[in-house]
Amino acid sequence: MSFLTIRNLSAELKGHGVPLLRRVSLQVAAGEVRGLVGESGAGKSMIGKAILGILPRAVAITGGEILLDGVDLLQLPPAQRRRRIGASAALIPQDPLTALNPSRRIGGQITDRLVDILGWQRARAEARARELLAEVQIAEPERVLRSYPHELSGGMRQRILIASAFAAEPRLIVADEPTTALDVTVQKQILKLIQAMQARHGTALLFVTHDLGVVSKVCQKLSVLYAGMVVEDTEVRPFFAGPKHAYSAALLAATPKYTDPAASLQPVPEAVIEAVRREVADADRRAGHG
Amino acid sequence: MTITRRTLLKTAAAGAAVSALGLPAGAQGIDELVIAYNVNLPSWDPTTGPSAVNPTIQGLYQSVFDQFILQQPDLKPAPGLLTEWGWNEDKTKVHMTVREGVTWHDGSSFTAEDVAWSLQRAADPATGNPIQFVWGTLTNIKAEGNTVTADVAQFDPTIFKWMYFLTGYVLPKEYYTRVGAEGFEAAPIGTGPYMVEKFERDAYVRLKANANYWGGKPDFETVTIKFVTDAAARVAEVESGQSHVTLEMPYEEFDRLKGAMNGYATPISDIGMIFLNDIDVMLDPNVRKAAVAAIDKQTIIDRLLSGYGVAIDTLETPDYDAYDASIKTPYDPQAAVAALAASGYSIDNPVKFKIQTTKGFKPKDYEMIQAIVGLWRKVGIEAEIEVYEIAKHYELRAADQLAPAAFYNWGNSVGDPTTSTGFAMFGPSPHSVWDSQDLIDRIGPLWGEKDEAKRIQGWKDVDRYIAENAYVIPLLQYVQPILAAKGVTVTPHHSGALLPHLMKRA
Amino acid sequence: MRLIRQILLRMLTTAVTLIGVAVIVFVVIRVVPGNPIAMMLPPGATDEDVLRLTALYGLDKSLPQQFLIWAGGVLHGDFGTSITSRQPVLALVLDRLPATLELSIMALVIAVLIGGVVALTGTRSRDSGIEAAIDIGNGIALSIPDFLWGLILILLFGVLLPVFNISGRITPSLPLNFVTNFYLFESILRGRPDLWLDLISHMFLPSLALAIPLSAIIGQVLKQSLKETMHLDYVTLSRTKGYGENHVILREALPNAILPTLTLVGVQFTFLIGGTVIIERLFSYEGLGNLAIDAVINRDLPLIQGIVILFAVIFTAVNLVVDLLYAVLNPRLRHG
Amino acid sequence: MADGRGTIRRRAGLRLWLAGGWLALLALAAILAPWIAPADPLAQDLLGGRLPPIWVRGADPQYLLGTDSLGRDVLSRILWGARIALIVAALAGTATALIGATLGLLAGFLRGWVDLLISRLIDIWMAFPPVLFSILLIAVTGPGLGPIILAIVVIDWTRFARVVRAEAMAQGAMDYVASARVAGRGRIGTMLREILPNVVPTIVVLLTLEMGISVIVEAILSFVNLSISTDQPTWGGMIAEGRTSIHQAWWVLVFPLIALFLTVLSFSQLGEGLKDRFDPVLR
Repeated sequence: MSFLTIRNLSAELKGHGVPLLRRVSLQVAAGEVRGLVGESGAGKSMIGKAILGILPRAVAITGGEILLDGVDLLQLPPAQRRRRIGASAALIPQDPLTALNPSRRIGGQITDRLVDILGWQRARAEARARELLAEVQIAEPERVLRSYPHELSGGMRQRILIASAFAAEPRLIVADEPTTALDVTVQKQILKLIQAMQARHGTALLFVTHDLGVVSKVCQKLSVLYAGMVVEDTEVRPFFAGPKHAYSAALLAATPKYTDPAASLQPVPEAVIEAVRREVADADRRAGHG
Repeated sequence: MTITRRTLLKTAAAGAAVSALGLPAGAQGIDELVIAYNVNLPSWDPTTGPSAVNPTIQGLYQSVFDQFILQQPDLKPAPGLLTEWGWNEDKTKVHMTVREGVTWHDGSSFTAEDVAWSLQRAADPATGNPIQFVWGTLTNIKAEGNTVTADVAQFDPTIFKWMYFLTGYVLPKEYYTRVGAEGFEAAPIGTGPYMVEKFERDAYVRLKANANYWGGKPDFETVTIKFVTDAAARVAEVESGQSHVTLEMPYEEFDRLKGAMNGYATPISDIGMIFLNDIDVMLDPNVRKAAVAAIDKQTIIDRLLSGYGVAIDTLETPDYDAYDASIKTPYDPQAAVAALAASGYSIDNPVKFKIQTTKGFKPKDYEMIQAIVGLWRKVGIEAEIEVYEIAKHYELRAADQLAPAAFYNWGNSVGDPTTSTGFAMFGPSPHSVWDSQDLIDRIGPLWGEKDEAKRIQGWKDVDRYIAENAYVIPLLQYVQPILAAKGVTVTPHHSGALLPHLMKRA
Repeated sequence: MRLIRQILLRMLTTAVTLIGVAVIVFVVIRVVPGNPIAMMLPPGATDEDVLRLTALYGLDKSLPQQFLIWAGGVLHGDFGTSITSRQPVLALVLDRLPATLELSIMALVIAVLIGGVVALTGTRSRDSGIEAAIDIGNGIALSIPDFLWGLILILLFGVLLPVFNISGRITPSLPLNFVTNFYLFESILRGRPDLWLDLISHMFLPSLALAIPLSAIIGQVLKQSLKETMHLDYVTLSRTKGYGENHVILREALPNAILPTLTLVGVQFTFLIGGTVIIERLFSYEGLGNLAIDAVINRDLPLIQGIVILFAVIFTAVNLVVDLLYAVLNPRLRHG
Repeated sequence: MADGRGTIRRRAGLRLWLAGGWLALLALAAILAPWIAPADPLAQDLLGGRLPPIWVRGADPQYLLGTDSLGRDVLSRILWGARIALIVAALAGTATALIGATLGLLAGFLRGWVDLLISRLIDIWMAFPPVLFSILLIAVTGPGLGPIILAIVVIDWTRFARVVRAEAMAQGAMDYVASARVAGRGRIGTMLREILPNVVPTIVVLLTLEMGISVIVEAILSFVNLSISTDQPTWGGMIAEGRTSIHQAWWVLVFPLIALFLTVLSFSQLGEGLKDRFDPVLR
């Protein structure tokens, strides 16, 4: 039984009826890493936000279920949903430079969830924080806990955010393009760190990215998204051997290979775009959308 | 003090009571009278500085200090600290008898020496007494026993009148010389009906009744005079019961509240007038006469001032010494049009000049000038209004650069013609605006005229001459509105001074 | 080292500002028509009286001479003597300053409270009818000048339902043996709630009139700053931790949104002190403003000079305090 | 991808529309005053003083909003008063904007001693208590339309200068400015072509707010009896005059107060609306 199960999740812009998610379904089992791939604007981070309940105010979920550990979050009253997410899920944000509160010390930003939401004793929470900072290979955890975000580098802050995400031993973590905002040298280390932490803690990880290269190294399964609709849902290895869907193949072709960076990149051909658009329109009609 | 919950509740309740009590108890059982006064008191020395010549402040001084001579509510003199005074036969000497058994507020006894010293101090240029030129006419001032004598260096028929007018106050010689000006300012003492208990500048002064005042102990034991410069705020004070007595509120508000309270409306020694300057179009008598004839003073008083005002045709009011009821400048628009036509002006080709006025300095000053300009427009006079501050008016007048017409109010609480028509119309005086020689020749001899009857008749003739040639436009004698709570009766003073010791419990 | 250099620079700029203000005021009020001497001329005074009085008040000397004399005096604490009240200006002005300061502080506190509540409610239910109502409310509060609010309050609470006192600063009959002129603070220190309540009853309406327009400004700016902060990532991250909207606004967004509003409050405070002139006149509250208007009407030149200089000193002092507060509150600068 | 801004713009539109509507109506009234005003604003009828508005008993149909104590028609005086209000708002507002923005731009962009000089000037100017300084100023110049505008400009230019200076500094730090400099454009050229366009939105917003403030300052000055001296009716003057007979003739004060309030409210809402329109940050 997978920890996270999403069935036919649909969402649209309030008042405008513009569909953002079209009947998205996917699962993430405990200890499994699923990639969520698509061009920017395809709605992949929208799914992550839907799960964690941080959708923008102008977006409304119009159908479907989000089952966390068997309980559909959408049926819960807001307060209960908040607490359940807070206790069992976590987010690794994209940009470490803006994801930490500039006027609060680092320590508090890691322990606050443990104490306020999970009801831990302060001492135990602080010990946990020190332990996690060590785990994410941060030297002098004592000084870092007392310092402010602006005193630390981008890479260091992302490590802290990862530590903060794993602090409550969440059963699910949503990583929303955690390395995009970092410079290349640091990206590799952070990816390895996330992989190691996930393996060690056996957390279900939903990895949102536009970089198929990252998916090949980190994920076991992946879903390919176009205009809010899942066009392919498969294992990683067979996908890289031969993607079934034309759009996925075009996407793969447009991705630079680490092995051969000089290879010329072919943009996604127009014909493929047309085909997948038609497919989306058919699916909408079938589902009763005009 | 540890604030426990109980004490907090108790004090909160007490506090609420106090703030409610802060409102003076109902009019009936008033033991502490509260007056909302309309001007601030800048200084306690009634003999120097701008406040010494400001008529509205004299009421405060007269509560604490006595003048040489007492002025009764009807402006007439009566024995005060001086029981008897006069010149000798050939008016070369003056003698004064000093009242005995009077004490200063600090208990020390009041003697003729205090009177002599006060006169010497007023005559001394160094003290900065603005009326030094009058007091300077007395020299070789000496006190013997309970009389004071002095030589008349230069005869001034009004010298004794100044003794119940501006700066005519007796100050404590021994105390003043001991504490000095600043000490006196901090703790002033006089012989008057009330003693200063506490003074908070621009806020309030608390007065305590002077038990052994020679004129009898005043009715109210303590009096608090709050300085409330805004008229609407003063009205709110008496209406909400936070003050018992107030003055100088808009006449409409006076009419509204006089039913529920005791309302007094008394003509006072303050007149509204328009100075005419002997420049440009004003040199043409037709223009001046038309300007005077076109003003319907009674309608302006009735409509703008709710009827509170006495129309006047000369600078003398009915209760002044040189008042002559027979001098008339009636409202006659046709005559005005005719006079203007004689000089080639008409409604289509109006005479143009500028008229200056203050705004908000006297009741409805600006509206009155607007009304007059409106009336003038109907006969062919186009006057452009320029508003200026009272400070600028004094400067322009001192430099004789006023516009052809300028509104001003003229106080004269002694009612003598010299301090009204005299100083206003006599060329050489820095205060006059009309400087034509014919008027100077007529007024000149009156300054030193020793025969009182002849002097008064002389001033009456000057007033008639001025009216015939329209050298000035007298408008009205102001009426002072006073409102008092039901439990207080007030005896208004015609000088406009609001005197707490004239207030009795109803 | 950097800190000391910064302080020295700050002292220099303050000195320049104060001298600049002194010179400008000195010239402006000497150019003002209506010299005080003319005001003292009673009927019948002659020309040499004018000369005598002018010399007595030292107004006969040339402008630069007068300034040097005045500046010389200031160096050892003598700001000249007021013409109307013949008291030393410094004593007069310092005697009245506490009243205006207390009124301004009370107005600021009320404004910050109202502004804060308005901003937080506006943010809590942003993009809704409530926020639109708040915007209109702020617009109304801003578009009516404080003296008109004063009028309305006098009519409402002074006359119709006499709950508050409408003039003066304290009921004269209350025994008052205070050392300083800071009645409000001293009555708290001395544990005199009766006096304290009476003072509040007198000061509430004028400070409310001053506070209403100010609270609109603070409310609008703080709401804008809060709304912008609400979009930042660390706020969204905090929501994923399970915190409710109220907690997120108060603990995460507010501390960061306050900073930009702080400088505004500092500047508004100086305008507030300068702006009490009319309200003090309306409520006959014996502060610096009331004194200032009388000084101008009576052309009391030394007193005007003293008051304006004092305002300049307060202005620079408040700016200094605001900058220090900004550095202390803003962690980035604290460890700069 | 359409996003949330649509909804916000619609509500802001309503506010903008209403504010703009009132101001347009006002401008129309001001321009057409001589023709549409039922009576000459200065014509007095001393016997016809304090007539109530049309719907109150004892009203005179000729005077829709009643008359003041001198018998002048309140409605006509409000229409003519609109003229003064808009002149004060336009002239004082623009003059303040021009002076303040130019100095702010110079200080913010040129930096160096220019900035030092202008910043000191701003500090000195802000150290003056605004209301007191304007009273002193008008005492020097004497009341009148020109002096009032001068007083407003003298008090408020620092507000513009401070904001524009900060904005110019922020824009100056942006890379697009550096690239413009690299492209060989002179300092002044850069300032005018690169910085100014981005600072203009702030200036426009501040300008509308300043217009509202100018109308309020005129009302404050007439409360202290320093406003325009001629017979020309101004709202502030009418409010000050109406104060004394508030209980007998409330309409003399209330109607100009409503006109003043709606005008200032419209200016502030216009300013807010423009700020939303120009402000890209608001998501």
